[in-house]
Amino acid sequence: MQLITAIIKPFKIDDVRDALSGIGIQGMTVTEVKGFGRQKGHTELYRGAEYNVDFLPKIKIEVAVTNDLLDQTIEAIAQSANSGKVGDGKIFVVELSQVIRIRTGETGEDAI
Amino acid sequence: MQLITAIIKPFKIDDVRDALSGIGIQGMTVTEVKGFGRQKGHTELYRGAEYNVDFLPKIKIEVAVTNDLLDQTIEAIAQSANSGKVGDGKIFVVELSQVIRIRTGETGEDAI
Amino acid sequence: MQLITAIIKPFKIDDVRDALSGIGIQGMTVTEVKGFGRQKGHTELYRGAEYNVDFLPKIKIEVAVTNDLLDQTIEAIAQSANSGKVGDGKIFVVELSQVIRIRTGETGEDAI
Amino acid sequence: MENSIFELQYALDTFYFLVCGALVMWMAAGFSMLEAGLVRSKNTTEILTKNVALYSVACTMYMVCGYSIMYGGGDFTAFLGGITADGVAGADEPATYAPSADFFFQVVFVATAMSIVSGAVAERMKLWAFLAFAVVMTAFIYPMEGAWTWGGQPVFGMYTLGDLGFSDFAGSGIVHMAGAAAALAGVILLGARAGKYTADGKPKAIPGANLPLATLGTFILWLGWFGFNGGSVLATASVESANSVAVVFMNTNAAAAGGLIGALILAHFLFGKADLTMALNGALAGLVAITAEPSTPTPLLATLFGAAGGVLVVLSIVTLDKLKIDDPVGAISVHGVVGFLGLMLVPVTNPLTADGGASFSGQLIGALTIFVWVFAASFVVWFALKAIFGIRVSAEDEYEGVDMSECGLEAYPEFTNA
Amino acid sequence: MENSIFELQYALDTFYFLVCGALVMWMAAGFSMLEAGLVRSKNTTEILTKNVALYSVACTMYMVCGYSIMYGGGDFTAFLGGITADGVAGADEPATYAPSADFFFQVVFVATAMSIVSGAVAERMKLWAFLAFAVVMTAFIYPMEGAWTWGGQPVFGMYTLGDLGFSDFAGSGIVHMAGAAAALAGVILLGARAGKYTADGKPKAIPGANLPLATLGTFILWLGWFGFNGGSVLATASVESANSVAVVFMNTNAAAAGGLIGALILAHFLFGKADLTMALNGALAGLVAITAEPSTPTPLLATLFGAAGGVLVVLSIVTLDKLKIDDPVGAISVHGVVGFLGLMLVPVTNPLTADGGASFSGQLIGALTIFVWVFAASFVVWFALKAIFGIRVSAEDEYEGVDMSECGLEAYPEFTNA
Amino acid sequence: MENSIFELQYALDTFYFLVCGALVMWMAAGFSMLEAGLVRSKNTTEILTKNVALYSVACTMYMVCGYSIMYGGGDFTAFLGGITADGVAGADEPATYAPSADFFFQVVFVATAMSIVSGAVAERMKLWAFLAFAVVMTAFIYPMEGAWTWGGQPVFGMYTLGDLGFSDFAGSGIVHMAGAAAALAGVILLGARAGKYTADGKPKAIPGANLPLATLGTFILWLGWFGFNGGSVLATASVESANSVAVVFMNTNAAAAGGLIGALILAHFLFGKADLTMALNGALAGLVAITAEPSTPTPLLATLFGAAGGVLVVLSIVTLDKLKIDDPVGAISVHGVVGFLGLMLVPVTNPLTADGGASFSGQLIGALTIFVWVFAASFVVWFALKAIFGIRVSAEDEYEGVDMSECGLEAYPEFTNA
Ligand SMILES: Nc1ncnc2c1ncn2[C@@H]1O[C@H](COP(=O)(O)OP(=O)(O)O)[C@@H](O)[C@H]1O
Ligand SMILES: Nc1ncnc2c1ncn2[C@@H]1O[C@H](COP(=O)(O)OP(=O)(O)O)[C@@H](O)[C@H]1O
Ligand SMILES: Nc1ncnc2c1ncn2[C@@H]1O[C@H](COP(=O)(O)OP(=O)(O)O)[C@@H](O)[C@H]1O
Repeated sequence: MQLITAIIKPFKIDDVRDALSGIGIQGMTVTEVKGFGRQKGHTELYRGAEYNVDFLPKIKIEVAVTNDLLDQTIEAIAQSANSGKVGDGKIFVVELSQVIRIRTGETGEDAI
Repeated sequence: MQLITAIIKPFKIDDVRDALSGIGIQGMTVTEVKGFGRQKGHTELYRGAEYNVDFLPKIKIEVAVTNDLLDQTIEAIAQSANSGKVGDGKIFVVELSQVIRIRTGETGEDAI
Repeated sequence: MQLITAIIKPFKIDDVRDALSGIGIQGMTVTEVKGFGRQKGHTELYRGAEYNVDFLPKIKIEVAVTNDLLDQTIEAIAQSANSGKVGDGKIFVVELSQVIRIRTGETGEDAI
Repeated sequence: MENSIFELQYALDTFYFLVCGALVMWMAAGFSMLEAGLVRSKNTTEILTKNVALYSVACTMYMVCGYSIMYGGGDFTAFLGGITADGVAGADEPATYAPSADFFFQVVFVATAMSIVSGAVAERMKLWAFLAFAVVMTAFIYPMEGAWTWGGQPVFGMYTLGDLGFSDFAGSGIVHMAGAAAALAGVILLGARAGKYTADGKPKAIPGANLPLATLGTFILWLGWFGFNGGSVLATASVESANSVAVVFMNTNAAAAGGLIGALILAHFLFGKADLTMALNGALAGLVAITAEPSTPTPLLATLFGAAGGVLVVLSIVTLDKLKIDDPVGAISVHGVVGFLGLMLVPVTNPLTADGGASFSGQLIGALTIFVWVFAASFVVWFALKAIFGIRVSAEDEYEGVDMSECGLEAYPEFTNA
Repeated sequence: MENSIFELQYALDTFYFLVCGALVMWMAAGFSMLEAGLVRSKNTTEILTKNVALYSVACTMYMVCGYSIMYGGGDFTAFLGGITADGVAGADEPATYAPSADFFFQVVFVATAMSIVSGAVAERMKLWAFLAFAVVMTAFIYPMEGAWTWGGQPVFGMYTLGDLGFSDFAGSGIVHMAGAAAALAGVILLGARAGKYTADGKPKAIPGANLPLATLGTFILWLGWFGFNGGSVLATASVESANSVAVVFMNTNAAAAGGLIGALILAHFLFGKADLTMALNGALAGLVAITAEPSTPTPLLATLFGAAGGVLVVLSIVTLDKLKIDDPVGAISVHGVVGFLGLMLVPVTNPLTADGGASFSGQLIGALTIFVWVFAASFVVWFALKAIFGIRVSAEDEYEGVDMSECGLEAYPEFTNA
Repeated sequence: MENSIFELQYALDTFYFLVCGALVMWMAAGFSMLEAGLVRSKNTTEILTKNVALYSVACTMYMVCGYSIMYGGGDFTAFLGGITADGVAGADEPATYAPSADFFFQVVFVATAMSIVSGAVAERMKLWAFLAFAVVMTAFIYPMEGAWTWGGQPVFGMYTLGDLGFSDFAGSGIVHMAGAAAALAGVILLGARAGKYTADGKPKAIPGANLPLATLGTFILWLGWFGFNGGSVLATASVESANSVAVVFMNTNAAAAGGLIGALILAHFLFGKADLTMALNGALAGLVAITAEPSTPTPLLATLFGAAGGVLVVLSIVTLDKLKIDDPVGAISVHGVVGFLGLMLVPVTNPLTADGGASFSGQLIGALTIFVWVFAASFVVWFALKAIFGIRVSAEDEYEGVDMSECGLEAYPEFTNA
């Protein structure tokens, strides 16, 4: 089982959710984050003084998947989140040693 | 060392914290997240038009634990966060390769 | 490739970002979180009744790095985030099995 | 010529009533903002809805029957047509100002009394149960005691408060304590908010979500109170009445300032911090304290009376909290406890003489009459509503916030995450 | 002596105008808060900027030429100097109140008409295009129809509305429907907000970010409306006019209450919840409905007229939504549709007689005249602006919010994450 | 009969004072909201607390001694009793309006002057140090210069400003510049906020947390200013004074509109965006600019004077920022720099003649007198407070926000995460 973490542009969230639903993914967890990367922030003027918006709003999506769905899921996210412009984000994958569904106590792949 | 990530219902946060304190866990990190899963969102009417609340508020708890405390911690979270209703959430476990306490520079199990 | 997750005090965020830029790190993702640990919260009075501020505001920084930069990055965070006072936070490291850059489809170290 | 002068007096007094009435109407906004600021964000839409709706209900019910119960001896039909004409139909004397201006000024008072209730029962009461109560309160409960006091009618034909040395200039008792009595009955039947008390019964703080709103609400009330007290002189078109109105404005302001300072200082000594919400309650307490008699004290005395109100309100809030009377905005303390103080302060500067004034015994009897009637009648109504429909939302709805369950809409959908 | 009485009448009428004018000015704050509460947080700074700027533009343009087009026959220079003196230069009769008070009262009406537009085109129109429109609207479009109605001039020299039995006491049509007509033209040329409709054309809800602000805005408008309608009696210094002003205050309040209750109940039946934003629109609809004739109904009738407005506004909002006329704050329904209702209700209580009043046909002709003129003229101006500069922000700016693109500043920089 | 007319004049003038005074009191809410909107959320509770407390302190101290220093020659005891009676005790002439109305109108001016200070020292000053300063400012510093100007007393027995051709109708200098001078002294001793300047001394922006509040505050001030300037005519019950009051209302409005437009356009050229906060400061600058003489300009001139204020305030804010005078809300620029401009504009429309008016030299001397006195006296008081108790919170408290350290309470506990 793998945990996929994707950092995407906020306005792509609906597309990504639809793409994931499309391949049968039933659950995900979403967090509002701020990103720093090649996509540079911008400088604004407020009352004549400058301020830098370094950290840009991003959305983090976490999806736990079974190994067999891994590639397909990555593919789905990568495609649906792509706008072709700098700042589209990253996908990170880590190995999950355990998954538990709190309600039923199921573990492993059943719990995803 | 393991990093336990639990997605729970917001109103269970106090119970979970107490359960973790009860077994001697001294630290945790909490994030407000939105969840998408079998627990379906709902449709609301605003000025006669519909809007969907797809993403439901959830709390993410991250706890780093030593291997020997792992099962006990999972158990404590699973029990205290259980309301028996759909949407209770998931627990994910990943292996931590390193832990460092910033203040003292301690590493490994001492740092947890 | 490794994913470094650091929980730090909010007012250290600029120092940490500068330290990371200093060693050539080009990307990071930041989340506002609440921490529970040895640094105890405090009790406030509101209209004569008590309330506990148990969870203290913290910042979570996630940085994906290549293996060769790992130690240097940890070092940079640990130093720049250190205020010497309880509550300075932790650094957690997990192994990344994959990284993908959404925009280009690059994978692995190229994607970081 | 004489007629021209009468016309001008009539016009000035009418305009003065309308301006004062508009200021009192503005207090409805004040209560809304104060209460919206002191509840949690998840209960904000609902408290706003309650406030706009109760104001509308009050205006409508008082027109339909409240005003005629209070002042017209209950003759509805004659009345409803009459207030648009030159005088109230069947009135003995010709009016010295427009009858509809009088109605307008009176109607906003009812809304004030009802606004007091909404804050105390916030965050857990069903919206429609509340509005049902509002109908009865503004159509009947308030007008009844209004008839016994400002209306001059004997209490159930038994005794006449005016004859006993009761005086309540602008309504510390008639409006404020009455609202608080209705609120108290509701709160007792409703119980405390979930999470307000620890397992061992200690009160826990539930901070309000938006203190700028609460502060704005207090300022609005402060401004509106000039109309509330100033308009209660009931005339301004002579040197004597103009002086009286001016003194009332000055003292109303002084008492609010005194109340704020009193509460701020006491809270500082008790809690070690400058507690803004207590200071705001203190200002309101100062206003309530002076409302029963703002025209006779010197400004220094008014400041001190206000300060007494400010001190009392802090102590009262802490005490009610301990007694498990859970009042999220402090309405029972501000309007009830300090309303009573206001009544008892009247004889200090306006003792009973042949020309009027008040005696301590008269004030006590009046206060008891108002309190017992409003509390008992309200208790019966709340009780009936509880028995028939239930007055409290489900525990789950309370946890999720009544905004979603009652109004289907969050007040700040973009700002809060949990 | 007689002169002293005249002086007092003059002074009282002037003061009354100024107080009413200040209340109407306050409505600008009401529109700002209402609109700022009903848009998303990312478009809040911009709507605030539009509101403060449009008010300033309206005051300036109406002074420069609007007022003289409307009342002065277009003689600018004489006029600009004249309003500081005792009377408007060239006026036939001596004024019975200060000419500058009249100007002050009139100028805030223009701003009201223009405020209606800003809400309807919110969240997607370019700031400077909007302000350019504001210049033309307040300098020319509104003053023209104002000249035909309150100014008594024939419509393009063809027919005189007053002679046809048209009457609009305080401007349900002249101010409110006119503003809505300008807004409608803009909305049609502008199109709906991105995301307002699903692929298959179903309207989607876009909740406003801050309901306490929207509620505050409504209360401010409610208060300001006492000046709007009350001041439109145009005199108060006699028994007759004072009675009229008082009735207007009473009925204005009653209609708002009726409108709120009507909308709240209908929304409850249609949507199953107590919809706060509909209730607020209902109160405003009640106010618009009574504005064309607040002085002749009984308070009970005023409440019912208001309730009719409240019911109509809910139906209208839902219908316009279906027709893809995307109006984030409901301005076209509140001010346009209900403004028309208000005009048509006038003959019910104030039928045409030798002494004035209104006929249904006169009202219809008047309504059509105002609507056609303002809609057509506005359409031309919006169209020209669209052709030359464009009136809509880029899709990306709309997504990110116009606060950053137009104003460089978020309204709540610390509170929202995404 | 004559007496009846006198009574009516007395009543109307008194009522006019009270209405204007209530409007000025409302400005306290305006300052609170403006400042609460322009600070960061972590310092919001504290700025609100300062604002409600300073208003209360001002009202109390001015009653205790300030008013008698300013107008009563310092005879406290006789005075305190006297203002509730028909005339101020010992006054030579019978009053033509209620003395307590005069007190009420005057007392809210003091609070205005003090409100100016709180914004400039926001986000870093200790609450109790600020309130201690407020006591001295409102009891002594302001009343002293008030005595030399509106009170007609010679400056330390040396020269009399009125004789030198100094005129300040409603207080551009006496109230606004005085407040700014006290603020400037405080800011200099206090230093800039942490993080306001980069290591190499460049100013950094620190955006305010809640722009709807700041906008609301500006609208409140705009409304209140009608009372501030309009009431300063000091009478309305004759054709002449009524005309004057009406002109003042019209011009006050025009100047604010001009100021807003001036600032909006200049900011657009300088910064490329429609800067809302600059526009708001521009409106206030327009108001301050016209305050020294709102009764003599034509409305066109008033608009232009306002626009000059709006332009100047933008330049001043940018300049002070560069000079490391850190004023989070722009109070020193709006009230101080533009207050001075307002004084210097008086002779343009109201030159010195036998009947009064102002000369440039008189204005300059008056401005210097006010500024030097208030700045020097304030500097001494701030300095003493700094030496004895310290006036600045600790760096850690400043970082965490003064809400927690001074008030123990966040303003928006649910909305901000960090
Ligand atoms: N090394 C990294 N570790 C963690 N997050 C990263 C890293 N690099 C980029 N990100 C996240 O991905 C987002 C997009 O990255 P960026 O470099 O701006 O553009 P791109 O993804 O197109 O290369 C960043 O805003 C940040 O949130
Ligand atoms: N595959 C998944 N990956 C990440 N988070 C998930 C996944 N499935 C569920 N979740 C999280 O767990 C929450 C609860 O899941 P849900 O399917 O609604 O109910 P239950 O846990 O009772 O099966 C979701 O709201 C989401 O935050
Ligand atoms: N076991 C843990 N798992 C996850 N997060 C932790 C853990 N222990 C501490 N933290 C995080 O680190 C922060 C600082 O820890 P704390 O114990 O207060 O001080 P210190 O880091 O100085 O030992 C906490 O607020 C929490 O966010």
